[in-house]
Amino acid sequence: MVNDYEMTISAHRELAPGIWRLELQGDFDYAGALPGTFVEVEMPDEAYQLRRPFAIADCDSERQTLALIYRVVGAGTELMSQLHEGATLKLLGSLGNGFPFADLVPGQRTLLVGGGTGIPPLLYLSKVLHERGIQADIAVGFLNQESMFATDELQQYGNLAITTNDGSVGIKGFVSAVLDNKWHDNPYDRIYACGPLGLLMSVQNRYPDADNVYLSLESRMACGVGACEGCVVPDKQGKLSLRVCVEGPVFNSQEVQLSV
Amino acid sequence: MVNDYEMTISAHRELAPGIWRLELQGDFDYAGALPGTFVEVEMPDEAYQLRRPFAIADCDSERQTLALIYRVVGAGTELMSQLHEGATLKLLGSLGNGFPFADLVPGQRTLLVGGGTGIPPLLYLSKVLHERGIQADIAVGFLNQESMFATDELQQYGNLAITTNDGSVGIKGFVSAVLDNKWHDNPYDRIYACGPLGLLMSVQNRYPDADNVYLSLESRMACGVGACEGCVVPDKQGKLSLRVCVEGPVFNSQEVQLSV
Amino acid sequence: MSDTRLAVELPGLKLKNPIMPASGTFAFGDSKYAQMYDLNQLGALITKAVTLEPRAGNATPRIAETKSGVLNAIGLQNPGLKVVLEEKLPALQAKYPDLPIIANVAGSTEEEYVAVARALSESKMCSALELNISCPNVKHGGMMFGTNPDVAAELTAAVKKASSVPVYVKLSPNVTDVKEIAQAVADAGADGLSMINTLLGMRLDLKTRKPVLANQTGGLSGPAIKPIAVRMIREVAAAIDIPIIGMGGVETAADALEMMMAGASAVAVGTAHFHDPLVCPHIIDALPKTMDQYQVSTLQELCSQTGQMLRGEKG
Amino acid sequence: MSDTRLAVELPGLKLKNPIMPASGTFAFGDSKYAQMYDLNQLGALITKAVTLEPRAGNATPRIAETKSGVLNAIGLQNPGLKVVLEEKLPALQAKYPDLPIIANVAGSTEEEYVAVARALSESKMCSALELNISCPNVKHGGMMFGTNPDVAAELTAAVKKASSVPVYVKLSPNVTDVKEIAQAVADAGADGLSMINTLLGMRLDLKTRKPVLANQTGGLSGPAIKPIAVRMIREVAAAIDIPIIGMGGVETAADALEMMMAGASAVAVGTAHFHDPLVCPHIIDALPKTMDQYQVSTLQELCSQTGQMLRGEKG
Ligand SMILES: Cc1cc2nc3c(=O)[nH]c(=O)nc-3n(C[C@H](O)[C@H](O)[C@H](O)COP(=O)(O)OP(=O)(O)OC[C@H]3O[C@@H](n4cnc5c(N)ncnc54)[C@H](O)[C@@H]3O)c2cc1C
Ligand SMILES: Cc1cc2nc3c(=O)[nH]c(=O)nc-3n(C[C@H](O)[C@H](O)[C@H](O)COP(=O)(O)OP(=O)(O)OC[C@H]3O[C@@H](n4cnc5c(N)ncnc54)[C@H](O)[C@@H]3O)c2cc1C
Ligand SMILES: Cc1cc2nc3c(=O)[nH]c(=O)nc-3n(C[C@H](O)[C@H](O)[C@H](O)COP(=O)(O)O)c2cc1C
Ligand SMILES: Cc1cc2nc3c(=O)[nH]c(=O)nc-3n(C[C@H](O)[C@H](O)[C@H](O)COP(=O)(O)O)c2cc1C
Ligand code: FES
Ligand code: FES
Repeated sequence: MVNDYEMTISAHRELAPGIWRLELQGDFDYAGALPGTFVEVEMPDEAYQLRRPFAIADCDSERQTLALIYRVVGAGTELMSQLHEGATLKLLGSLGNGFPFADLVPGQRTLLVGGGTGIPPLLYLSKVLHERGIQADIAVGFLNQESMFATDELQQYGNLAITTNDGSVGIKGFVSAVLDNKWHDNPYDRIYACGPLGLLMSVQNRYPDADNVYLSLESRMACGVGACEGCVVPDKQGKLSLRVCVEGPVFNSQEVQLSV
Repeated sequence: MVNDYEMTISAHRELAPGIWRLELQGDFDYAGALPGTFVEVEMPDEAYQLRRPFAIADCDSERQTLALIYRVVGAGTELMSQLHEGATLKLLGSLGNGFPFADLVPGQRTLLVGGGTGIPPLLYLSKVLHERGIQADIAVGFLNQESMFATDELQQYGNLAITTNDGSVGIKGFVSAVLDNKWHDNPYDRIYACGPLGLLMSVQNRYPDADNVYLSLESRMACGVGACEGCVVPDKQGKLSLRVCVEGPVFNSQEVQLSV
Repeated sequence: MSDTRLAVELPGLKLKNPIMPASGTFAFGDSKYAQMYDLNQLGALITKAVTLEPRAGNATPRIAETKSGVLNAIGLQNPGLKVVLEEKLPALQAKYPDLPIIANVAGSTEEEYVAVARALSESKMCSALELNISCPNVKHGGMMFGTNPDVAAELTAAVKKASSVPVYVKLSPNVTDVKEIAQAVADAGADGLSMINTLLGMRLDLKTRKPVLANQTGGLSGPAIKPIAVRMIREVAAAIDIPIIGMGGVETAADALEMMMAGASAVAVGTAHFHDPLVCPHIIDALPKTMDQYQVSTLQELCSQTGQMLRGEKG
Repeated sequence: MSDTRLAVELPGLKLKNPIMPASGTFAFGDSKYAQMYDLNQLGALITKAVTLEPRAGNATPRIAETKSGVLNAIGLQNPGLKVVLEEKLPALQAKYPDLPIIANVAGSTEEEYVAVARALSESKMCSALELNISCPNVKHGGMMFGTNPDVAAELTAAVKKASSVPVYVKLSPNVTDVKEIAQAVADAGADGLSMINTLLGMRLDLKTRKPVLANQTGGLSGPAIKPIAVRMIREVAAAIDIPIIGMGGVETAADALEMMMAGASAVAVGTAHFHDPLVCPHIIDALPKTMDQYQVSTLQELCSQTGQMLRGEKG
């Protein structure tokens, strides 16, 4: 059930410069914590009025742990990165709709396309797909070798292709290069993408008519629960009718218009 | 020299319920850190715009340590009480004029009258007077036995008389009772008082014409350095001309008007 | 658990406690906030603004954080009167038959305000209206109606005529003299006031060299504005004898009591939801012991304190 | 250490950098803040308000803290024109001969403003005047002059006539339309504007059942008000071609750049001193690298951005 859970930091480490993996332990809405859903984390300083949204990057209902992977981009994530094991955080969750995958059966094929901090929810998704015997091709993009993370786990869960902007590892260029060169047709039962707007746009453009493509979006949020209308994105008609926190964050590529 | 010093907490313990002794280690204006002077402590949370003023309760220029004794009364002191050894705090100091004592010679007699969190600067003063061979009668008042602190040290530095409001230790009543009953004349070379307004008023009233009585005052401060005119108190003519942070916090009883 | 000391009464509103979510931060009681506790615990609920037609609001981003505050430029996005009457209010009424509902009314023209107010009050699904003449985030209507006393009075009178339930006029803090506007709408028949709406603010992004909000400016809310809210409520309460629903930066039971001491009869809580989704039940729970702590015997006594305070303090 | 990229020029003010302490938070450069660094590092210095006679200010407490803000009700306490001319300014001039001084001028009547302005400008010990028509903490004068465009214009014209140095009019944010006042004083001859002064606020103490400030209300400053300051500066800068000294909640070099992006040519820092006494030198030190970080080549470019931003965004 959606609730405000107080959880304890059970592990916290830097995966790559400025990219942290935060593991939280305690009671949570584990039943609802599906890949693609997110939590709203309260900042441990009363000067912050807004919580910060993060995708669930892993979840273990038996050990009662939840993992987030986040990049330090501003004051809030900077503050989070200074927290030690044993500290507590409040998490509102789980929120949002998540990636659709329950109808897939073993042997079906999926493509996962992720970049930067869009990778965490796909990591969790790939793990769940793997457990269910569903095949996954996984394309992930990083800036360079130094900024890579999560690739070892991703490797276990599917066929991994890596791109780096500087070519230091894998294919040189944006992750869309993989789609153009390697996995260029769409023999997939489902395609999932999460990452910067440019990545989402290139996926949307690559498969303009496909109805099996799902994009996970970000937006500035206040409430995270559908109470404030802060996080809306335009539908295909351009109407700001879709709330990322409720109707999303995952949208069928046909229903949403990507805009800068 | 007055400066903003970053110091490290070297010890922090609760002396009595809600009364803490904070020891800070590091570079400081030790030459200026005389009894009766104070520091402005930056709160370790950016939501707080104002620093908090505290009297210097002890000082050791060789070990490079400074001690404050404070009571938890609001959000700032609550936050301070949660700090652990090793944490750092910024201190602006030393500020204010301090108690006049440099002209006293061994054998001369002083009376120190303190109540509650007015006791910390007197503790430091009594130590310095003792080192200089100056006699001190010390009257301190507490709510009850439980709230007592610093009495062991005070005992070493002078003749100690304790009052408690409930009579659980020493004389029952306010500390002014000591002045009325025990040390009722003024054979003193100097009298110092620090504590709640009621205490200061009773001292002022007890010795209305004496010119050797010094009172240490509190006031709401913004800058602590004479830049904002926030902390003024009325002079004998009732004019708000005396800045507690610069002309005080210690005033000759003849020059200041106490008002609620 | 319901402490009878918490009950308050305002025109059209018999509340078991003085705490209610503020307009625009709690939708129509149909967000996931409502899944976290029983809304019957609330004193009342103020809905998101309702306009005649559905509105899509402003471009995004619409939300930005500031020190101890939030800027929003939602722009009155709402599903429109029809959906509110046919879906939103019936759902609320079915689920919480005893919860007093205050419907927030907005529009671009006097006619629109009047039509919405009439339909909502006739629906019998709300106990009072909150007339939003103070939204800083729309080009037409909104604050335009709330910064000129004559315009505000005319609109108030028109809406009062159309409404069969009490009307609380929600005032803008973006004015030179809030008492003047308050007096004008009181004279025009307002049953109560709701104050304050947000202060017009802005943040600029050095990286993009653009305003953080697509709308450029937005309304500032949260603890940052509480001292301004307290001052305005007290100014109005001291000058005009009219019930006030106070709001602006309330986060705790003590904050709510401070608003009531300033002169508010009830208190709405907005921005605080964003960091504490359970802020309303938390405040309601804490109120009795906070009242004890400060020796507040009744809320009425506290609210009437203002007059005494002014007489006692001023020359 | 002096980075030539930081130099800015405003009427009467050739500044090596755009940063200066705000009026009322730095006395006359004679507090202990001045013992902590060489004030020659500053772009300029704005003095505490100067009135004709010495003033004792309001009753105490005069200071209260709020979330990300401070309320003050000092009430223009100052030693009066004579002491300022005979002691304060000569001491400043002797110690920092090259530091531009802006004298903050206040009064209860037009005659008082004019007399103070004339004497200060004739003294040749200040480079410009800041005309304080926006102090919310005095019963007579102050904000009274700053909330009505006609009154503000008349006072500005009178002071301009009496002054031989440029006059910056300091605007109050406690108004419905700051552009209207800005336009009025610009038309009356103001050489520049200084904005914003504090917002009128209040805190109540539940323990004592009294306002925290003896004066009841006070002026709200600090980061809490920064979004309001940025909005007002940008509104005025977009509408009127007049140099602005921006202020209100600046704590960091990025904050100062945000003010300049809004349209300010220079930036004053007030409340931040109370938690960081070295805030001005800290900002000055950090400015060059913060400019690099955000690819700001010149401050002029940033300040003129406003116009572009508006053209690009609106329409
Ligand atoms: C559904 C969802 C899932 C997300 N999952 C992840 C994740 O798994 N890992 C990760 O590193 N990041 C994720 N993000 C982005 C993350 O929320 C922001 O990076 C973070 O809020 C920045 O906070 P800050 O205080 O450090 O930055 P600041 O820039 O100081 O934040 C200021 C305000 O802007 C908001 N904000 C800033 N950047 C973003 C952004 N990109 N999207 C939405 N709001 C933003 C903040 O929440 C805050 O309200 C997700 C965002 C959304 C909407
Ligand atoms: C010169 C001087 C020396 C002091 N020495 C000591 C000491 O040695 N030990 C000690 O326990 N206390 C001392 N005090 C009082 C101490 O400063 C306050 O108790 C403390 O600031 C309260 O902070 P808070 O955030 O917990 O309280 P809050 O009430 O939350 O503070 C809100 C604001 O009010 C101010 N404030 C609150 N109480 C006082 C007060 N009594 N005097 C001045 N400002 C106040 C705070 O500084 C802050 O700005 C001294 C005060 C002064 C002026
Ligand atoms: C996201 C958001 C949306 C709002 N929408 C409305 C609205 O539709 N109608 C209205 O009258 N006020 C609206 N407000 C103003 C609040 O109801 C309230 O008056 C204001 O935010 C001050 O209270 P707070 O500080 O507790 O949030 C909105 C505020 C926020 C933050
Ligand atoms: C304690 C204090 C005293 C002030 N005194 C004056 C004054 O004498 N004259 C004036 O024009 N402004 C005065 N101000 C207003 C400041 O100069 C400034 O405009 C305002 O505080 C906003 O800036 P800040 O948020 O950086 O403090 C005072 C502000 C404070 C906090
Ligand atoms: S963030 Fe409030 S509706 Fe989505
Ligand atoms: S606290 Fe600013 S002058 Fe004393």
